Amino acid sequence: MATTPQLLFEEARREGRKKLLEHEALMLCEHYGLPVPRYGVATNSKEAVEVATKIGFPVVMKVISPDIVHKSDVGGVALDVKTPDEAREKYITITRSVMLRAPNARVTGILVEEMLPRGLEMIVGASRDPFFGPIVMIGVGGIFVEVLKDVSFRVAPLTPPDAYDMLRDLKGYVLFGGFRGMGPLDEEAVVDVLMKVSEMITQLDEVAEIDINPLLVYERGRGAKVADVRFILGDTRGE
Amino acid sequence: MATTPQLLFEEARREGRKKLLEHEALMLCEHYGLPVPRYGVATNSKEAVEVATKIGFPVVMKVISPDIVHKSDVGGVALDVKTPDEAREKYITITRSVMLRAPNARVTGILVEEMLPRGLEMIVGASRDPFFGPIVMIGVGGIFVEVLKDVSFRVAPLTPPDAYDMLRDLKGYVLFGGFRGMGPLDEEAVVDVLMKVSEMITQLDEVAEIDINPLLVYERGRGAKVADVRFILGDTRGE
Amino acid sequence: MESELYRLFYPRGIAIVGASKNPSKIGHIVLKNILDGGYKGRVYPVNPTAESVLGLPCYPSVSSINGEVDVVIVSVPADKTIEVAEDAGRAGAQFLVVLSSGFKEVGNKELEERLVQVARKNGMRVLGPNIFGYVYTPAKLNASFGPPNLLPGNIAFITQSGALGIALMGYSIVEEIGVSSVVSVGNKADIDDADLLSFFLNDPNTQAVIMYIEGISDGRKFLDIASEFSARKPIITIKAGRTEFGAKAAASHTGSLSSGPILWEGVLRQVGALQVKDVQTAFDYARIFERNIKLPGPNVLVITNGGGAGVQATDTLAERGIRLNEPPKDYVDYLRTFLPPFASTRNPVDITGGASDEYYYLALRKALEHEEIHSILVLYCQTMTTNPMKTAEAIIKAVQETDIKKPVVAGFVGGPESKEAISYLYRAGIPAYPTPERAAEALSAIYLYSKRRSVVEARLAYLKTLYGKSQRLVETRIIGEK
Amino acid sequence: MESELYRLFYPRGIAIVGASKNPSKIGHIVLKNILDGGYKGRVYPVNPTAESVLGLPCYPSVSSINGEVDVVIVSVPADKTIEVAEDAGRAGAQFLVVLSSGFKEVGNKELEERLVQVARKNGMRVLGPNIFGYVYTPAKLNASFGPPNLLPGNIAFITQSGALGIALMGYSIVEEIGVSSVVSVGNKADIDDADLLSFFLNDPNTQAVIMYIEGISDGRKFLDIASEFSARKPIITIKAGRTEFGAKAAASHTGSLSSGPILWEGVLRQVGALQVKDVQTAFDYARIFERNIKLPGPNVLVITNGGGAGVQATDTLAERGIRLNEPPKDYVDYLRTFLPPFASTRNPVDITGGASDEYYYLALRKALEHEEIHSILVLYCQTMTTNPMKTAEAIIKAVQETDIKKPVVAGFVGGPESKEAISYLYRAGIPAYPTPERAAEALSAIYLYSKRRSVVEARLAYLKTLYGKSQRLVETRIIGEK
Repeated sequence: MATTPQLLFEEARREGRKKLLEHEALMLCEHYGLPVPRYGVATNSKEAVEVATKIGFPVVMKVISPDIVHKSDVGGVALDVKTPDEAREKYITITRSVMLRAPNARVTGILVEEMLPRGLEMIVGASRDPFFGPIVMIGVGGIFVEVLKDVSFRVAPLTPPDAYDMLRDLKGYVLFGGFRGMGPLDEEAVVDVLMKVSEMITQLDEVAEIDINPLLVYERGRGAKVADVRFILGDTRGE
Repeated sequence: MATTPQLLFEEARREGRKKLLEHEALMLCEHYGLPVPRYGVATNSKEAVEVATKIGFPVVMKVISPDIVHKSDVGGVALDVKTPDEAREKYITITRSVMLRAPNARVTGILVEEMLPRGLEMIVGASRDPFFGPIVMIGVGGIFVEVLKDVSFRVAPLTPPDAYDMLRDLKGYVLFGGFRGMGPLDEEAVVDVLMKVSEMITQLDEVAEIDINPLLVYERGRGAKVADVRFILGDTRGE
Repeated sequence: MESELYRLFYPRGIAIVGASKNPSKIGHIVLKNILDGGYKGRVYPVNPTAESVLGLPCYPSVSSINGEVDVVIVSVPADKTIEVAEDAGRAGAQFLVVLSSGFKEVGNKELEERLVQVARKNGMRVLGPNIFGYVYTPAKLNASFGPPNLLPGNIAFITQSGALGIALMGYSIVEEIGVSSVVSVGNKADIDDADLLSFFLNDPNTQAVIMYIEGISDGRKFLDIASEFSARKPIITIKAGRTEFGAKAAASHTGSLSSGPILWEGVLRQVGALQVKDVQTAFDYARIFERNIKLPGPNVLVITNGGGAGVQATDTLAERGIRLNEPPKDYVDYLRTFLPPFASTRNPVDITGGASDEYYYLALRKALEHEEIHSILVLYCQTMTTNPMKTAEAIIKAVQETDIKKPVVAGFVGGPESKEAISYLYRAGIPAYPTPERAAEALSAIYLYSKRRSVVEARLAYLKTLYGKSQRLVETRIIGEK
Repeated sequence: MESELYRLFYPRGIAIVGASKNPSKIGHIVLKNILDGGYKGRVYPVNPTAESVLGLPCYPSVSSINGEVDVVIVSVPADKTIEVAEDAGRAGAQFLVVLSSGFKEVGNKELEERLVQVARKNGMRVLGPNIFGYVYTPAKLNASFGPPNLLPGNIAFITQSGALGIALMGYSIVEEIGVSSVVSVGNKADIDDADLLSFFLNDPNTQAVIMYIEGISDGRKFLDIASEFSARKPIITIKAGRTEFGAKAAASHTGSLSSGPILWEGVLRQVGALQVKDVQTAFDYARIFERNIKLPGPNVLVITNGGGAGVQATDTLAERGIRLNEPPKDYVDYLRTFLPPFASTRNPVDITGGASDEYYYLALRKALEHEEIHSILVLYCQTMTTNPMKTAEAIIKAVQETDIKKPVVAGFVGGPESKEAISYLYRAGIPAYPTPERAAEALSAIYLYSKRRSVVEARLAYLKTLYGKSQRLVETRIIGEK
């Protein structure tokens, strides 16, 4: 599945999509060196078993479709898939359920992903401000963002000192010292993600918004993982 | 098991305990009208099944012992016990495990409790200040208390306006408007708990500290439940 | 019923033990302040070695005075105070005001306890020790070694800090804050904050109290009286040691323990007091409470001649939970009859940089008369084509003509002329400040107090039904209580 | 290399178009301010209908002036400005300073764009329109209709707000803040904050900048220059619309959109600027940055004669992340040689209420000399037995004798005498404030700036290795950019 960011954008444009599909988003992230879970796309149950086996169990399986927003609502998601048999079975269950409940949706395949261990959930985003241009945002998921509006912005391109500073700006940064049995968290990994998101929003004119939610952050030395990511495309050339 | 607070305190003193045992703590709470889970004490596996059946499944089972601080570490806890058979089995498992891993611990019996549905976790406490006397504290569990030190104190005896005000004083109070799929929470139930805790710390000279952690708060009209409570006794008459 | 402390503030006669001829001695300064202040009662210097001080004949002891002595000011070394107390007791004095230091603050707890014992046995109450005295302007009484020229007014200031307290007396002169009383409580061996609040609660000359608190010995007594007080008049508190570190510094300074900052925050809320972080804000709040302002409705209107000042005020109010609503439609229509078309009639109303005094007058007057506008923040930026004093006059005219008791607060930004206009407004009874943010914050204090008061009123009502009208809160045993 | 704006601040000749005989007209006030200020260059009133104004002969047009005109001040109705621009262009002027309003701020965007076009075509830059002018004290130039008697100093003040800006000029006089420059930027049709920062960055007469910002059109240009600026001199910002509500009020006031408050907070941190909430704090910070203070080490020592003042300072510092450590042992030993035994030698050092000037001198001098003490907060509470002016002298003596450049900040609480002592300290180069909290907060600003600066320096260093030394940050396309 060799491709370039531009090919991905063109395909989306051709299909009239304002968003990248999940596996495309993961590819784009990989291209920029962001830490993503191991993944693959299956278009039949045999492939699902192969991909899952290659990744290693347990895995997560999700339907890929430009037309389905809430995948769980149509039975399009299976978590904690533990065996090859289960992978085969779930492929069929998901496909049937989606056909039944969203008969008109285009389905590209089933995304099979490594199931990630738990970590601190963060939110990393990027967008474009009419006055400052590309900007990058970070926050700690849950209460911090949702209730305390504890987010921190900087203008891209970021430098590492900016990235450290914006992370330390957060009230929720205290959690990096260690929380609920976890040791100190991997700050460097988060800074690395911020730098790469900054690079993407700076270089990719086609991207209007990037939304990593959640970014799972692990103990120091164990990195961070992009658990879910969305790219919203904009018409940046036209205006 | 009819008793009075004073009898409980006397027994603890006789046994040289600074804490009430779990079932004693629950009895004391019941005595003051605090909402506690349904519970009972079993001293053999048959009783365990009877009590559990009376409460209704699923239940939680915990060893009662003045000598065991971390019950889970000695295999003294069983969660989500679903059937009479499982209750019988767990009674035996727990008893054996405790005998093996804490052979010198006194064991009063096994506490069988209703398994509570999830709710917003709050912390309610009471203690005695050298200048202000009995005081009552409230906070929202997790990040709010642990990271943001978001707690609110008042001097007992509280009045309902004090209780409302101290609750609304919290940053975490915004969660009462509804959070993560829950509707508005039952503020009245929390105020009622605060009033009763205030009454206890005011009336019971023998009690140095009360610590309800967590208090589970449900949607409006569905009340709150004391999921866990500790009473620390002090020598208040002596000084 | 007369307050227990009545004769402390309205003494018929005062003796100053330790009155000295040496102008740098405390016993001299206090006597001079009493004499210069215009106090109408009798004044008796006590000094066995001098014949007269400051033109008054000296007495060898309090008991040798032939006349009623209600208050005895004590400015002798600590170890001589017991003797003075016994003598004053014999003379029938009611109050010992012990300026002397060398008691609990340096570890000499027994002496302090003995002093109180002797005093109480002789029917006397003790203010201090370790204080700079007290002032009560309605009686023209300045029995302190602070500055002599305090402005009379209706703010009472109770301070546990000596040097800072005395310095703030001076600062009040600069800031033109009028006081009814300043009381240095020092070690609070006997008379404490609660006793003083009891007096000021029923004192018609006091509208609000500022308290500088380091610690309190009887928390529950404070809780009861402060709650009652807040239900009628505002308490503005500076609690020393708001942070863990400050609390440590306070402990090392006073040598006395105190409950933690978070508990104190709760206590101050429970009694309905306003907690401020700094002395400037305490005085800014005091100025706003000099007049007994009715609880207003929620709608604040901001009138400004500068958009920037309006935005700053909006930010300050918003941070304190006050959101500006759009002005009523008929008010806007009225403004439109005289304001230039580029003026903004949103809230803040921007009557434009060239706004004449007349615009201020018209906009404010109508706002005062309008039922749906409950309080008004008037901001003025001094420009070369307008006159601060004339603008102040326009504001005063609108307020006086309508005679409607809504809170009106002014913020006048500018040079020395604006400063004068602020004093002028202030003397006309309109609180005024030199920046938009301070004016906005002061206005917000009225809303904050109104909110606190309604909680404390509900609290008191509940307690009354529970324990009966005349009774104080239930007595509760305290661990560690003696 | 000479700054592009050099001749705006050092003009050889100035023409005032719209100079008027009428003393209430802006065209009159500006001319008068220029003449009274002592500006050494040539001044040319332009008014086709008058023969002379304020004793100077009038010219019918700029182009009719026989002499070098670098700056043309424009005070004519908006629709006449194009004509003036063309004429000024013909005369070879470099800058149009357009006081006139009636442009974008009232929706007249085309006229504003055309004005800039005409100016740029003729090689001129435009300041304004819709401004009150500008001041540059090193050239004794007051080309504004603000107050005439600004104190010269080294703070530059850039303001997007007209009325508030002009009023703050007056306030700076009351607060005794000396300015190098005040620039009203108004609609920022051409010259913007970034251009001005470029000038002040290399201006030896400017130590720090205060900016009142409502919005900015070219965010990235601001980002680049402000970062560079902060690496050398502090920027103190008041961002109008810190709250959602304030931002709404600001938008309704300026008619211009702006990015959200949280983004702005991030941007200001990214460029190393200090964001303050109110004008008083902006001026308090400015005072502290008047001297180019070296980045100090972490250890703050507080010296006080009042425990209460010390506690208030400790709380204020702690809230700003500054924790007081115990003083070095040998310093304590030294203090013990002269302080009374009941003095506290913890931090804050309490040299007691009766502290003589000598105690202040000795304690401060040794602290200045001590390697492990990096900055000193000196607090003084005015009492009747000490003298503020003498204490101020003791402080100045210690600072001058040691000639060690550590930050020393004073807080003097008291009456009019303390106020005088504050001015005295200030004129001797020691920042001083009337309350312990303001003094402590100002001191904390030095630490905050030091922290911000180190981030911004690291940021710039990274960018330099990335893009080459001479180059500005990478150009990036902005959605919606013209």
